[in-house]
Amino acid sequence: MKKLINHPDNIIREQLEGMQLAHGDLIKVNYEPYYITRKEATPEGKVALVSGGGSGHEPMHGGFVGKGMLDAACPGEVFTSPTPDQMFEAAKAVDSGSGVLNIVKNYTGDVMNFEMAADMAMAEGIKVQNIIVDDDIAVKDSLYTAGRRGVGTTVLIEKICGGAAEDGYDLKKLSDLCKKVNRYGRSMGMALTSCITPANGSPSFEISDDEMEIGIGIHGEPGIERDKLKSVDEITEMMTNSILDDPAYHRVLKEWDAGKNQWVDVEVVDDPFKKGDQVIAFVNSMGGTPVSELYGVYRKMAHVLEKRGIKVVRNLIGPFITSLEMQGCSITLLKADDEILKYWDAPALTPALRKKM
Amino acid sequence: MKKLINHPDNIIREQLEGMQLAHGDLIKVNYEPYYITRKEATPEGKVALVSGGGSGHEPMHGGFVGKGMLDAACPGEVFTSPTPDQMFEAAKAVDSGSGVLNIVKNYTGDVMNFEMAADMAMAEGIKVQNIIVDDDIAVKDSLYTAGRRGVGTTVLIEKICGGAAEDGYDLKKLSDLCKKVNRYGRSMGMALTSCITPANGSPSFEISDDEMEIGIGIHGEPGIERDKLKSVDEITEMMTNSILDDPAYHRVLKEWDAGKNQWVDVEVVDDPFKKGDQVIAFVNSMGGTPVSELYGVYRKMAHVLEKRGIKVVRNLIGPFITSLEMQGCSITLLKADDEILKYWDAPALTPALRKKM
Amino acid sequence: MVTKKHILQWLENTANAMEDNRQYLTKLDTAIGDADHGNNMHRGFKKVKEQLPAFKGKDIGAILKAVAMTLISTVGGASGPLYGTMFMHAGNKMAGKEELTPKEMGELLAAGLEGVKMRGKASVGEKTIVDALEPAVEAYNQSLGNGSDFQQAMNRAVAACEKGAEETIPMIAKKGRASYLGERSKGHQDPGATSVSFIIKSLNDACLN
Amino acid sequence: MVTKKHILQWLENTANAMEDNRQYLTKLDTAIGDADHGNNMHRGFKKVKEQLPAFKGKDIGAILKAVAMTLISTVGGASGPLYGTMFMHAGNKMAGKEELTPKEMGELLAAGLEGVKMRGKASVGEKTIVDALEPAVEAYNQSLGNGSDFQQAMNRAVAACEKGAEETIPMIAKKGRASYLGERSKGHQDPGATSVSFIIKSLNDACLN
Ligand SMILES: Nc1ncnc2c1ncn2[C@@H]1O[C@H](COP(=O)(O)OP(=O)(O)O)[C@@H](O)[C@H]1O
Ligand SMILES: Nc1ncnc2c1ncn2[C@@H]1O[C@H](COP(=O)(O)OP(=O)(O)O)[C@@H](O)[C@H]1O
Ligand SMILES: [Mg+2]
Ligand SMILES: [Mg+2]
Ligand SMILES: [Mg+2]
Ligand SMILES: [Mg+2]
Repeated sequence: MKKLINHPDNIIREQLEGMQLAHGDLIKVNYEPYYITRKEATPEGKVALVSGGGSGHEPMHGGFVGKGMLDAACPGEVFTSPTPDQMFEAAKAVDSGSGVLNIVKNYTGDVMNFEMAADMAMAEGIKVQNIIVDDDIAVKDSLYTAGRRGVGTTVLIEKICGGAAEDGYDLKKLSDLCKKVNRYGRSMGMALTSCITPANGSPSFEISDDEMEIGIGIHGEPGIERDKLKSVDEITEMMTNSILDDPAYHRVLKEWDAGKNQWVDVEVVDDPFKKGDQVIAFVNSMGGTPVSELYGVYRKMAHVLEKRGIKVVRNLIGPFITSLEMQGCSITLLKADDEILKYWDAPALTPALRKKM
Repeated sequence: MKKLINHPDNIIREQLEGMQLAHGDLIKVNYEPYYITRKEATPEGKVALVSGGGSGHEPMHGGFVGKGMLDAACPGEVFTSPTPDQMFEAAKAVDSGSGVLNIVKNYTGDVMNFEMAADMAMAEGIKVQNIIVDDDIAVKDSLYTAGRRGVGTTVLIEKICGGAAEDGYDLKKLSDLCKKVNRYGRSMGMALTSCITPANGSPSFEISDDEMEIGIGIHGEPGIERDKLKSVDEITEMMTNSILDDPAYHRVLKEWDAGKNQWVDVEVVDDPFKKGDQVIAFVNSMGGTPVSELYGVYRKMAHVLEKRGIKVVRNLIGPFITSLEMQGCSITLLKADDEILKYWDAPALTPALRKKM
Repeated sequence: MVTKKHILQWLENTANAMEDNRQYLTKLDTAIGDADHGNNMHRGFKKVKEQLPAFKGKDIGAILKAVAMTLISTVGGASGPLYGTMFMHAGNKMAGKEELTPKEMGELLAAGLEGVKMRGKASVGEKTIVDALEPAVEAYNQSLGNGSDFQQAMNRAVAACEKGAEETIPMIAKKGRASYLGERSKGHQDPGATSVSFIIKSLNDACLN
Repeated sequence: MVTKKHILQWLENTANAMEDNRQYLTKLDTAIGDADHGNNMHRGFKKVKEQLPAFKGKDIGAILKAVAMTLISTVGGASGPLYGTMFMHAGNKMAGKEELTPKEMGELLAAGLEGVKMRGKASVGEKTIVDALEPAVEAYNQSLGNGSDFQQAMNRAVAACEKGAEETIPMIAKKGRASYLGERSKGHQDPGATSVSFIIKSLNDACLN
């Protein structure tokens, strides 16, 4: 294992210390338990946006704490959901009285931990809503699985909902926007290499020099299928078409019903993309793939989208939701309406993403 | 070789096409010969800032073309200096009559090609100055070598001089600032893995699982020494101290003497860092190292600097001057005075770096 | 009778088992998950073990609830809330007790199982903790109902648990991270089903003394 | 007499040599440089070869200058300007000539060497192109001065050039990218010194026909 680390047991703490030292003008790190908040307290009247997840996906989420994006982020151990006490303490730290929106990627662990945290926060009188992101089309059905994973759309949601929260959206309106962005966003990823978690020191999966893994998540888990390594054009065409051809996706998501005062199951349907749609296109590096190669992906993706009558109106290119040092990429397409574009374009100033500030 | 590419012969062209498609709101790519300019013409009265170098270091330089940074960038083949005709055409495209400042990294090829290009441009009546960046302290002496390589300071120079050019600096004043920033900046790099150039398909150097390469450049060339892999604390302490302990550096650099109308050799001396200095600290990924690990480096670097009485007043952290997918990092420290800070903080809007816009 | 000493010994045994099998559990999770289950369980129970001396003054219910809190705040992932809720429900059921009859032990186990199912919504056959825990609880209570003594019932529970864990091998996962793999999840033993078998085995070992 | 046909053949031979030795030159550059010298030379001379038909109407000086322009605009790196200037100076010197006497060939070579040295400021012993090219030029002109014929002089030039290239092996590089390696540059043959030996060898082969 080749990494710039000290002992694997200390990396979360040390990297957080590094973030604090580097970005003390923007963020504040709490160490017991771990969470990152903005340096300044949440302004009165503003809903607080909180997210969290396993470490190893940096800059997500800690790098997105700051004006126009998150109010707090909770980092777990590498690839392991953070714990409810982190989320609960973070919620207490950033709630201004207007409530907390938890952005939760759809992994069994994340969902359960955030649910427990929401219960704890609500018991203390904090208004909370948990919104689940499940955009990874590599996972085909929801009936026989834990459902689609939350991947690239998460980054876009954090930017867009961050902008709307800044603009005074209340918890209900912000939750609705968050759910809409999730419904409008779809992703697919692939890997050329496996990552190595520091605690294990060996690759999470074996892959030979002429192979690639398709439909990979962001936790070094094996993908949906193994294939011979192809050209970037073939890979990109396959991923882009898979996203565009993905049919309506039905599933049941849990959310808090403030009226009924209980968790309820809500059936949610994503409509497929259609000709004439405008999209935000996000080409993401899994960590070890340099940005030069992402432009190769972007090029082919743009050609396919053009041919399919889909118009890219904004984009994001770079390593934003990663899997340690894994080589590979993901594509996220987000159907963009005026509300989404307005808040995508809104100012933001965070360690990893900056706009108009 | 595992890369997201089509045929190695086409990657420069295809990646440039991707950049054009992705950032058409900011830049314009010229294909014959290759150069990237801002979308809008250089305003009258503004000195044009041009840089260039081998490809494979993305986002440098193409990602730094835009408001507040470069007016044009010339990409060569992977790890190979671009050619004079590219630089000459780029100069013609962006000169507004106020002259062109070429930012040249100190490699034999880059220096010679930019010199030929300057001669060509001057023959057409364009005012030109070439400023050499040579900040890599891994190269110890200048008498018996081609001198120090241009590495991390280049990125900082492009930001700072870009800000000053925007603010109306004339060619002479801008050249002086550029030379100052180069004198004030020092870098050192290391690698955990070798990169693979697409044309070759095999690692540029062999390195075993328990080794690291110290004093690496950005072209996959072997470093100054091979060592057993150490902890991030040990590596960072060694690199930071090496930069701080580096004595005054004397060398002779070529520049154009507009009065004498010829190239002249100028002796240049960098003073070493001293207690009380304020610095911009830049922790850079070689491409394959994820940002999480850079925070581990930043942490230790900050501790060492604090102990040595050096104050970090600004920082930059991420993959900005890379070596394809190489794992490793570099540290650049730049002594910062008011002029440097003013233009570091100035607005910029480029594909890879954004500030206040 | 199962005393507090037995319960504390159970927890210590479990911590040791998780330490010994850290790599094994992680290897199982590498095949069909994200390669952290052994690390997660080890992290949680190491913390529990550190806190054992502080548990001495508490009743069994309180001990189990304290374990739950520790697991919830140190394990994370899917297993943190699942095992946290398991111990929480077991602790709630055993509130105030200083020792347990064999029947009460059956209630403890059943409450734990119910906690896991409440939290994770899994049923038998979905390649999860439930596939090992449910047979264990059923075997224990059935055996006791059929007139077996505590020791026999515990042995049956351990055997059923281990068998349940093994029987996850051919299953296609329908819950948790392994479910993303679909058909590819076949042929691998479930990490969580395996770790719960260590927990049940540790309980048996503790009560044998 | 060396005719235009010989010169065109020289360029074609050189292009073929660079194609055949692309990997070898790159391997040399991997050891002490950035692993591109073979690719650079191949890219440049491949382009030259493509343009050969268009060169037919030009005089020798014009051909060499056209080669220079092609190399300058396609090779890049250090070798682009160096070889570009070599051919540029040689071409300037041979302006207007349709064929060359052995003495004029000596002037061509000397002008080329002078171009490389003007551009790169290297002297013998610094592990560069100059270490092979300078002995070759000297051997040729000395041999001719001593009364040898063209063929003998060319043979001496080739031998001196190849020897010069080999003699770079123990040298510590003082110019170019290899100089960063200091002591570590010892023990490897210089890529540029090697590629120039292919150029001189190609010239000899062309003139033999
Ligand atoms: N819904 C569920 N109900 C019961 N057990 C589950 C459920 N989801 C996952 N598990 C168990 O959790 C185990 C994985 O735990 P762990 O690796 O620690 O968490 P994560 O999947 O978050 O990395 C699986 O092997 C499985 O037994
Ligand atoms: N100053 C110089 N004078 C003469 N030859 C040089 C000089 N610097 C470098 N060279 C030659 O250039 C060769 C390297 O060329 P190449 O690999 O194409 O360029 P780069 O070093 O830019 O990658 C070296 O092997 C050396 O022979
Ligand atoms: Mg996990
Ligand atoms: Mg080169
Ligand atoms: Mg796991
Ligand atoms: Mg080279």
